[in-house]
Amino acid sequence: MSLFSRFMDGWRKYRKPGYYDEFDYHWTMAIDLDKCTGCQACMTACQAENNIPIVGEEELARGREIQWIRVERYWEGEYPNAKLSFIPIMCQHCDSAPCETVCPVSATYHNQDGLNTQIYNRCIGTRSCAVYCPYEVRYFNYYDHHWDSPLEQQLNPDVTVRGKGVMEKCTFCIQRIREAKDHAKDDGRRRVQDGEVQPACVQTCPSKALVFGDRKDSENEVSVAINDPRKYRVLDELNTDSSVFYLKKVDA
Amino acid sequence: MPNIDRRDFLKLVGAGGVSVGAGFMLREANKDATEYLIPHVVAPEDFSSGLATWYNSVCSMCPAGCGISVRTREGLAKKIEGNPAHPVNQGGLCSLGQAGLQVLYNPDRLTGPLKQTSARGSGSFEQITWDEGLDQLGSRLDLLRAARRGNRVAMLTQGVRGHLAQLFDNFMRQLGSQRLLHYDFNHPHTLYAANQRFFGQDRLPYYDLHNTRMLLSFGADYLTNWISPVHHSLGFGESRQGSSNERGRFIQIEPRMSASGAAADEWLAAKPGTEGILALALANHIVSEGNYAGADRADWAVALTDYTPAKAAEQTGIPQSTITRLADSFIDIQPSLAIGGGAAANHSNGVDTLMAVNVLNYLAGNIGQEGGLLLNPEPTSVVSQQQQASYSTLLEFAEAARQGEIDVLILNGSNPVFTLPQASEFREALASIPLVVSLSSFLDETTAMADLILPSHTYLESWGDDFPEPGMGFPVGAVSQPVVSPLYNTRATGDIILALARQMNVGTALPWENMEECIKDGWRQIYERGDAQTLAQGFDSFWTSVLRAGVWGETAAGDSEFTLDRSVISNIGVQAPEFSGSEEDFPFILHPYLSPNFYDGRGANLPWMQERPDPMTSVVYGSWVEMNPSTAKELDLIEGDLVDIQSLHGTVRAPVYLYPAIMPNVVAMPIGQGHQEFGRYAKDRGVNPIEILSPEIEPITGQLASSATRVNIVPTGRRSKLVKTSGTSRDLGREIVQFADVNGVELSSAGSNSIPITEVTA
Amino acid sequence: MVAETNNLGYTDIHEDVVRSIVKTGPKYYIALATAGGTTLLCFFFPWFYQLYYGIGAAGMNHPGVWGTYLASFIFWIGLSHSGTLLSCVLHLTNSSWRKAMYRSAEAMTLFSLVVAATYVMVHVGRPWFIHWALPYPNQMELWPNFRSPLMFDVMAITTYITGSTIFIYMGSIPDFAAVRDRTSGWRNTMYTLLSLGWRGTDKEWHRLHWAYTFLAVLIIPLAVSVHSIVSWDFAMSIVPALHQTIFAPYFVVGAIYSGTAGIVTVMFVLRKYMGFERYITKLHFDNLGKLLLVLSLLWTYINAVELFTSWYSGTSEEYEAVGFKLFGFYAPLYWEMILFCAVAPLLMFSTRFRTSFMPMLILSIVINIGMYTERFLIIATSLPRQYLPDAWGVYVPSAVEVSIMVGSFALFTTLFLVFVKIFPSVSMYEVKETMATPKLGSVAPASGSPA
Amino acid sequence: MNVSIVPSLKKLRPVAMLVIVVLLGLVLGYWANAAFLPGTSPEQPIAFSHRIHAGENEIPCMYCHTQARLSPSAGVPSVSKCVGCHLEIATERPQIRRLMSYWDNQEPIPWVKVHDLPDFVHFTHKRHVLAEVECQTCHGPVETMDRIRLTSRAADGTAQANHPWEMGQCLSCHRENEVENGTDCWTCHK
Repeated sequence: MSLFSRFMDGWRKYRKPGYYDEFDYHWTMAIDLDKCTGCQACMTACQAENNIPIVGEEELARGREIQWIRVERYWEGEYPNAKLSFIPIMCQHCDSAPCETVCPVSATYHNQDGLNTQIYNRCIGTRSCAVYCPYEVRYFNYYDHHWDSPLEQQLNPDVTVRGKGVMEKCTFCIQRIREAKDHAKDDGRRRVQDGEVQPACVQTCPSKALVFGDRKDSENEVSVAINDPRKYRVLDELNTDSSVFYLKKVDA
Repeated sequence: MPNIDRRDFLKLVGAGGVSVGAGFMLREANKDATEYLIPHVVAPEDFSSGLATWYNSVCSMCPAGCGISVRTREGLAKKIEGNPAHPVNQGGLCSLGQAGLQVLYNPDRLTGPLKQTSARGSGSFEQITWDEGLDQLGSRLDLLRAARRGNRVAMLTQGVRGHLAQLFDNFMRQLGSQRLLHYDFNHPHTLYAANQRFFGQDRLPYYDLHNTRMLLSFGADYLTNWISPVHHSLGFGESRQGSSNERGRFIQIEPRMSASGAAADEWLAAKPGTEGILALALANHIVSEGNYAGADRADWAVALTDYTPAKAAEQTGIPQSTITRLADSFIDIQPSLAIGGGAAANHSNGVDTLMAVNVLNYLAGNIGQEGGLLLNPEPTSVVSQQQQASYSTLLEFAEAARQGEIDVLILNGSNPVFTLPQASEFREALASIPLVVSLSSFLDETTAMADLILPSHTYLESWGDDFPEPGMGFPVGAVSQPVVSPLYNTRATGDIILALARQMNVGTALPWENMEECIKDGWRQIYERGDAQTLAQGFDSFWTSVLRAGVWGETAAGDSEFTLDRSVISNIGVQAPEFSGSEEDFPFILHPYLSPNFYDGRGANLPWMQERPDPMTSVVYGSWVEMNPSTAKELDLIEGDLVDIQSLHGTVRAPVYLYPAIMPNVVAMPIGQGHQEFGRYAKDRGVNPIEILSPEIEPITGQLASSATRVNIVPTGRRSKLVKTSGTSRDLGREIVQFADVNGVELSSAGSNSIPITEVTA
Repeated sequence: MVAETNNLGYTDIHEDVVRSIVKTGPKYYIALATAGGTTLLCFFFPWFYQLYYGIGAAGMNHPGVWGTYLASFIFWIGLSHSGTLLSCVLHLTNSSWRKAMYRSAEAMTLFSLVVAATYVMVHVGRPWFIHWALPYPNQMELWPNFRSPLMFDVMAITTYITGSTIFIYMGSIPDFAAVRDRTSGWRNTMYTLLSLGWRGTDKEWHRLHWAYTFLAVLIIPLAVSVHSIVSWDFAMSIVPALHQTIFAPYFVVGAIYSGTAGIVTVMFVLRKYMGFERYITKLHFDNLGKLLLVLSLLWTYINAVELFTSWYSGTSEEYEAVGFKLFGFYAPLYWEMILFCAVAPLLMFSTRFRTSFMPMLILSIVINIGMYTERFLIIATSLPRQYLPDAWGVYVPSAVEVSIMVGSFALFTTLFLVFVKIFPSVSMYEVKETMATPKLGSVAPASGSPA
Repeated sequence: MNVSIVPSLKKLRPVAMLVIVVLLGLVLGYWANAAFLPGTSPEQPIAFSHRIHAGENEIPCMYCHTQARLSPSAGVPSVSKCVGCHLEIATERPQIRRLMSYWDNQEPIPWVKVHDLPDFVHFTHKRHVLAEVECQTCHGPVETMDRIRLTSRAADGTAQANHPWEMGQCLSCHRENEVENGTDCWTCHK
C-alpha cells in the first residue's frame, strides 16, 4: 500500500499545474549571440570538465561525435554578402522536455532544480530520448571509449566515465552545482549565491557571451538577460519551455 | 526417493557435484578486482584526497600570455581555466589554452633523453641517461667556448619571454655566441616595424577593444590569433553588449572571412595586398573632407594625394561609396580604432600597410585615447628579451650552416622544419650541422632530425614567468609554477641550461641551482627595485602572494603625449603587392591562415584540438582548400573533390571546401596540419600549405610574405571524404539564429516558418 | 469451396497432418540445418559481436540514432498482425475458408513476435538491463516510466505474445489429442502432456468453443492496439514527418497488409512443401488476394494523406522532410516502395492473377519487401534530418545490421520449421467441420476412445 | 487409450530430477562461495586492528581518518601518522616492525579497499559526518573488528555483515531522515 500511495503521490505531483514553480532553483542559461564569436572554447571546456571521449576520425566520419555543447553555424546570403552566424547549442533543460516522457526507465527526468537529468547507470540505451529531442543534443556511447595512456589521468573524478550503450548530454555541470550547494551548506546558507556556480562553458567563454544562474533570483545577471527585449528561445514553437535563452544577434 | 537405482543416483550425484562447482566458480568469476588504498608516506600540505587544489600559472600555448588556474586532484591536473585575476584574459581561455592538459598528458611525449643511433631522420633512437646526454653536449660546448669559437653554437627557440629568455641570453653570452634566435611563425615583425617607425617604440601599443565603438580591422583576425585573442574577445563582448549603451561596430577587411570577419557587422573583401591602399584612401577622404584639423594637415594632404577614393576603388575593388562611408563613420563614431594584421601584414608591402592603418588612427585622434590605441609604458622591470628572428635571418642562419660555420644547434620547442617553406631548404641545412640537440618535449619534425634529444618538462611541470606583450597599458607579470610533479624523466628547460652552464664552468655567471631559484631571484630584484605594487611585508610574502594570485601588475601608464615625426608623413605610401608566379600560370592567390585550432601547428598533436571542428567549416581531422562556389563551378568541382594546389615551389593535395565568403580569385588553406612527425594524432594527417609558399619577403623586416604566393588548382578527378560535424549550414528559414535591430526589435526574415506561439502557463 | 475438400475423408486429414509431423525427409533436415546455421552465423554471431563491441557495430550515428533494428522490429510486429487478428476476425465472422490456414497464420504471428521481441534486445544499448523496463518491485525502489510510449510498447507486446500463445495453444488442443492418439514413444508422451487430457466430450468441445470465441473477441482490439502503440513510438515524438495523427491507422493497415502478404507466402510454402495441396486451395489465395487488394488501396490512400498533411502544415521542417523522402538520398527506395506496395498490387484486380499460385507468391514477397522499405524509410529519412540543419546527418546501415536482418528471417524460418514438426499445422478438427459428415464406418474416432 | 497426463509426467521424472539437482547444485555452490570465500574481509598488508585502536584505546575515528569531515573521501592516514605514535608505542611487535620497514623504505602501505562504491555513485563522507551520522551506521561495528569486514546497513537499520551496499539501503535511510532532495537521482549519481 505504501508503495502504491507513493506512486500516486508522485503521479499527482507531476500532474499538478505549477509543479515546476515549486522548484528550489531554476537554473537557467542565457547566451548572447551578439557576443558569441564561434571560438568553441566552450566545447573544449566541456570536454575537459565532463570526461567527453575522444572518438577518433573514423567515428567522426560516421557521425558519431560526442559534443555536449556544440557551436552550430548558419550561413546567409552569397558572396560578397555572405554572413555567418554561430549559435552554441547544448541541452536546453526544457521544462516540458519531450525526452523525459519517452524514456521507458525514467533515466531522464526533471529534478527539483529545474534540470533535465540523465542518469547514466539507469540508461538502457533505447536512444528514444535522442529521437524525441528536437535540439539533437543527446549523444550516445556507441562503444566503450578509450583514452591513450596517460590521457586518462586528466579525467575528472567528479564525473563518471560513461560506458557503451549509454546516452549522455549536458548536465549544466551538475558536479559544480553540487559542490556549490555543499559550500553553501558549510557556510550555513540555505541557498547558493549568484555567481557561485558556473558551468565550464560559461566560466571559460572569452567574450562572456554565456551567463548562468538561478532564475528564481530576479535580480541576478541571468534574470536580467532573459528579460532583455532581444531574448528568444530556439524552436520555441515546439513549446518545450526550455531553460536556455538566447539573445538575438544584432543586425546593424 | 523411490525407484532410484545406483546408476541413476551416481549420475545425479555427479551432475550435482559439477553444478556445485559451476556455481562456486560463477561467483568467483564475478568478484571485483581488488582495489587498493594507497596512502601518502608523509601527508602533503597542499592537497588532500577528494578535494581539488587550484594552482595559478601562465599559459604557454601561444604568445598571448594568459593567466591560468589549474585544477588538480590527488596530484593530477584535471582542468585548466582562465585566471580571473589576470588582466589579459580575466577568467576566459581559448580552446588551445585548455587543451594544454593534453600537452602534459600526451601519450607521445618524450619520456627521457634519447640519442640518434643511425642516420638523421631515420627515427632510430636509443635511451641514454641525463648525465650522458648533458656530458655529450656540455663537453662539446666547453671545448668550443675554450677555443673561443662559441659563435659556432646556435640556439633556436620558440618565442620565450621573462627570466628564461634572460637565462638563454646570459648563457649564449657566456658561450660567446650571438646566434640566439627566437622564432615563431606567427610573430608580427611587420607590426613591430610599423609601430617602431610610427611611434618610435619597440613595443606594441595596447589596442583598447573594450571601449572602442568602431573597429576597422585590416586583415587582423583579432578573435583567433592576432596578438592576444582572448583579451580581444573580452573586449569584443564588452564593446558589443557591455556597460555602454552604444553598441560597438566592427568592420573586417580581408579576402577570406575569418572568425573575426564572421563576428563583424560588415565584411569587405579588398583585393589581397591592397588593404594599405584602402586605408590611405580612407585617410585621404578624412583629410580632404576637413575631418582632420591637426597642424600637419597640409602635409597629410600632400602625402595622400595619390590615394583618392576613386583610384583606390579601382585598385582594391571596393566601391568608392563604401570607402567614403567607412571614412566618415570612422570619424563620426568615436572612439574608433583601426588595426591591421593577418594576411594584410604578410604581403610584400606589409609594413607600409600597417603604417597606413596607424595613419588612420592618427587622423581620427585615436592614439592615447580610451577606446583607441594606448601606448604602453617602458617596462620598468624585466624587459622581454624577444629577439625574434625573421625569415631572412633564418635564411642567413641556414646559409651559415651550409658554410660550415655552425657546430652545435640547440633547439628549444621551435619547429622550423614544419614552419618554414620548403624553398628555404632548412632541413637540408640542418644536415651540415655536426650536432643538433633538441630540448623539445615532443618528437616534432625538427626534433626528429636531432642527434641528441634532451626532453624538457611541459610548462605545467616547470617554473617560469611571463610578461605579456603588449602590456595592458601597464606592465603585467605572472609566475608559472609546476602544478604536477614531472611525469617522466624530463627536465625543465632552464635546469638543462643551468646544468650545461655548470658543465662549462660558467656557473658564476649563472649561479642558480635550478630554475625555481633563478626565477625567485629575478622576482626578488623586481621586488627590491621597489616598483612592486604590493603591501606585502618582505619578499617572501610578496612571492607567496604573487604565486597565489598568479599575476602581478604595476600601475604605470604610458605616455599619452605623442608627437609624430614629420618625416614619417612624407614617407607614407603603399606599393602594390608583389606575388610570386604569373597570373596566367597561377591564377589564384593562396591565402594561408593559421588554423583556429592548431595555431601554427603546435596544437596538432592534441586530440581535443583535432576533434574540435574548425569554427567556419566544421571540418575535423584534416586539411582542405577553401574556394568560392563560383570558382568551384567554373572548375567543375564539388565539396570533397581532391585537387592539387600547385605553386612555383611545390604541390600539395587537399579536398575542396566551398566557402561562401572568399574572393573568387583566392583560395585559402589552414595551417597546422600536415605533420610528418609529432605523435600519433598529428602524424600524416592533412597537408601543410607552408611547404609550397614562395620565399617572397617583406623587404623592411625580412618577414616571410606568406600571403604572396600564387597557385594553380588542378583537379585530380579523385574524391576524399571531408570529415565534418556539420550537416547543412543554412537555416532554411527556420529562424534558429534570430536577429534584432539595436533596440531589440525583431527583424523579420524572409521565408519564416513561424507558427503562433502559445505561451505555456503552468 | 466445400466441393474442393469433398473428396477428402476424415482419415485423410489425420493421415496427412500426422504424416507431416512424423515423417521427416532429408529435405527437411537440410532446410532446418540451413536455416539454423544461417541464424547462428548471421543473427547470433553478429549480435554477440555487437554486445561485446557496443551498438557502434551498427551504422547508427548522431542524429540517426535509430536504424534498421527498429525498422525490422516494426516489420516483424507488422508481420505478426494478420495471423492472429485475421484468424480471430474470420472466426467470429464464421468464414470457414479460414480453417485450413489459420494455424500456420497464428504460428506466424507468434514467431514474428518472438523475432520482434529479440529485436528489442538487439536494438537497445544495454540489453542486460532490459528488465528495468518491466514493472516489478526492486531494491532500487524504482519503477519504469509509465508515460513512455516505449513502456506502452512493452506492455502491449507482452500482452499480445501472451494472448497469441494462449490462442494458438488452445485452438490446437483437440489436434494435439488427435496426434497423441496416432503416435507412440516420446511423441506420445509429449502430445499427451500438450493435449492436457483432452477426450473430446461434448462438455469439452463446448468449453473450448466458448473460450476460443471469447479470446478471439479479446485479441482483436489488442492486435489493433499493438501496432497503434508501436506507431506512437514515432508519432508521439515531435520529429518532422513522424509527428502525425495518421500514424496509428497507418501502422495498423500497414501491419495487416504485410501480415496478410506474409500469410500468402507461408501458405504457398506449406502447400508446396508440406503436402497440403488439398487443404490450401485457390480459394484461399483468391480470398486473401481480395483482402490484400483492399489493404493496398487503403495503404496508398494513407500515404497520400501523409504527404498532404506535410504539405498542408506549411512548415520548413515538414517540407524538407517530405522533399528529402521523395527526392533525397533515399528517394530510389521510396519510389521502389510505391511501386511494390501501391502499384504492383493493382494486378490483383484480375481474378486470374489472384488464383495463380506463383504470381501471388512473388507479389506477396514483393509487398513485404516494399513494406520493409517503408519501415526503413520512416526511420532513415526522418531522424537524421530534424529541426536543426547543422546537426543533420545521413544514416546508412552497417554490415552487421544487414546480417542481423538476414539472420532474423533465418531465425523466423527455423522457428517455423520446428513448429511444423510439433504443431499440426492445419487445424484438423476445424477442417473437418467444413466437410460433410462421413458415413459411418469410414470414420476414425475424432479423438481418443472412451476409457 | 490413456488420455491422462499423469503417466507421461512420470516418464519425465528423471529429467526433472536432473534439472532440480543441477539447479540446487548451482545455488549451493554459489552460496558456498559467498559463505566461505566472501572476499569481504581481505587480508591487509599489516594486520591493523580497529578493535585495539578504536575499541580498546578509544581513539576517535577522525583522529586518523582526518579528512572524513572535510572531504568526500575519508582517506587513509599517511604512513607518517602511524609512525608518529608507534615510534614510542609497542615498537617491538612484529606488525609494528613491518610498519617500520615501510617507513624506512619510504613506501606507502597498499591497504586493500573494502568499502567500495561504483564509479557512477557520488558519495561524500563530509556531508554524512557533518550531519552527525555515526561512522558505524554505515561501516558496522568497526571498533569490534580485528580485520575490517564489508558491512552495510539493512533496511531495518541493523548492520549487515558481508553485504555490499545497495541503492535501496541508501534510499531507506534518506527517506527515514527526510534528507533534502534525498531521493533525487542526481544527489547521489554522477
